[in-house]
Amino acid sequence: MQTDKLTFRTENLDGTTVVHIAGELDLEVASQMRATMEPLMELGDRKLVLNLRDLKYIDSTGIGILIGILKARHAKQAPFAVEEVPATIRKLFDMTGITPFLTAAESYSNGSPK
Amino acid sequence: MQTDKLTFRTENLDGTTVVHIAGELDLEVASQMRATMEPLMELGDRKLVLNLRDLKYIDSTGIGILIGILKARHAKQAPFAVEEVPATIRKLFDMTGITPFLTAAESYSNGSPK
Amino acid sequence: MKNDANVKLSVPARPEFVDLVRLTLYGIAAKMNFSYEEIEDMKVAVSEACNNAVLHAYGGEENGGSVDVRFDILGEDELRITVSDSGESFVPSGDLQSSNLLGKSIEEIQSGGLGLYLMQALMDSVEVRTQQGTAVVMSKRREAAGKASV
Amino acid sequence: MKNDANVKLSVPARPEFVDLVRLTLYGIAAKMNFSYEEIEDMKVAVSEACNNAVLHAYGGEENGGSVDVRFDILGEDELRITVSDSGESFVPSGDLQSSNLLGKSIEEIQSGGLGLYLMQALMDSVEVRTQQGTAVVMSKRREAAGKASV
Ligand SMILES: Nc1ncnc2c1ncn2[C@@H]1O[C@H](COP(=O)(O)OP(=O)(O)O)[C@@H](O)[C@H]1O
Ligand SMILES: Nc1ncnc2c1ncn2[C@@H]1O[C@H](COP(=O)(O)OP(=O)(O)O)[C@@H](O)[C@H]1O
Repeated sequence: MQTDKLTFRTENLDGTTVVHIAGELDLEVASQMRATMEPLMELGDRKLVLNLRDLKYIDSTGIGILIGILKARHAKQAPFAVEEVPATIRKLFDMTGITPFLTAAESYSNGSPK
Repeated sequence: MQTDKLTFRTENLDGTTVVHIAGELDLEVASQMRATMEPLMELGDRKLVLNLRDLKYIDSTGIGILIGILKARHAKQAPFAVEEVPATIRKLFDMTGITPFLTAAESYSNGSPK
Repeated sequence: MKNDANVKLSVPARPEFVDLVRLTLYGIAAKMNFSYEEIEDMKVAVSEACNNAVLHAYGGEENGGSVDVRFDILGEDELRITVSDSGESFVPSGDLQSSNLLGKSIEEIQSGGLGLYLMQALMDSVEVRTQQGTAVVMSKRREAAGKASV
Repeated sequence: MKNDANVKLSVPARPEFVDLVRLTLYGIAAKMNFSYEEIEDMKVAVSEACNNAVLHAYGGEENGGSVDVRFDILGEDELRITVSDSGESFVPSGDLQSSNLLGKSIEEIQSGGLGLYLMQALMDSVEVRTQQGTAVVMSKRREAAGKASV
């Protein structure tokens, strides 16, 4: 099995954890994604940001994981955002209706490095 | 049908015609290759060089076309060479035994532009 | 493509083979000159159908079941894709629209249930046939093709 | 790959579909972590078998025949590929070695006749079965796999 299908790089900034996700987020790597995010979701006093610039593919499996994170962070009253969403993925976020739940927070991290 | 599978760029230098072949040379594009080469093979007073730097794939169909060109040029006593052969393609040339027929001429065009 | 043609691909009903279906779809759709965006749409739709076969058809067990995908190239511009399994059948809900998140509060939204909705949003047509397993038949025409004939 | 698994691909016996077989092969071999060079070798071998089915099995006519390719993933390291057609059979010549150009003069060499020779040179094993058409069964093990077990 290929090991480089989905890769994570975590950056700890002042009060914010940015997770750069690269590759394809599909059913095959769903449990890998959940396992990586689980401990980070617990940190209620830090802002959690997913940088999706290098995400090439997502489907409803991946969107379901994002919904799970959204709800967990909401329950904790802890900030969560996505940033640098590629156009094809943005389209799926819009279609499914997840965009409004992500945008409020997203605007706040617009100044992130390109 | 994709139109960019195999592309040709012809360069006319002093006494030499260099044809840069890019893409995949397989059964699907064999007749396209033959049609492109036919008129150039006729020019017995010019050296004919195929630059294979951007050739990604070749199989026995393509090697068969090269043998055809080799024999036609030999019959005309007209010079023919290939240059910048990628390693994977070189391996197939060596296996099939076409290399010695191409190398004599090839050395002569080593100084060609990169 | 000169004539109508079809390509058939059968893979084990396991998560790690769904991307192979996407790759083959890519190869066919690129051959037909579908645009990048159209290809991405089809990739997601087809993956959703395959995911469903992997997750739901065979009870989530790795029991040797397969997912069969048939690509029908219809004329110059239309691709029809049939994803079938021979697992458990189901009765598709009529109301797919309500499965998206639009207009819901964060307390109401749930992960899951978006697959069939997305297939319908991304393809021109989607039909679910359930008899001896499930077959999802979906098709898409090239946009540029439609435009050219105006 | 956890278990043995197989993938089946069927394409029309037409030249423009052979690269689709290469693409699917690439997807499977990359999943199995074959090296770039090994994948290139297999691409050529499989294409030669497909070319033969396209050119020879159905008399070169586009009569709706298909080329069926079966990929068997055997354990972690071995890929067995079977390319079959249901066209005319043939009796493979025993002496493939003489089909290459080595040691010949330019007057002696001919284009053609290199396909089976290349399959054998590029794969670990090749077997030709002829009954109701032709089936070429070829297999390759990952080199790194062999090395690791030393
Ligand atoms: N191929 C299938 N075999 C059996 N049941 C299926 C199949 N496809 C879909 N279903 C059923 O339809 C439901 C809705 O599917 P879908 O909209 O894709 O969302 P999800 O898969 O996230 O539940 C599934 O939960 C499942 O019960
Ligand atoms: N699938 C096939 N069906 C019928 N005949 C075949 C098939 N494969 C090979 N052959 C026969 O074997 C011969 C040798 O094949 P090969 O070594 O690949 O060279 P080439 O295809 O260039 O002739 C072919 O010319 C053909 O007569």
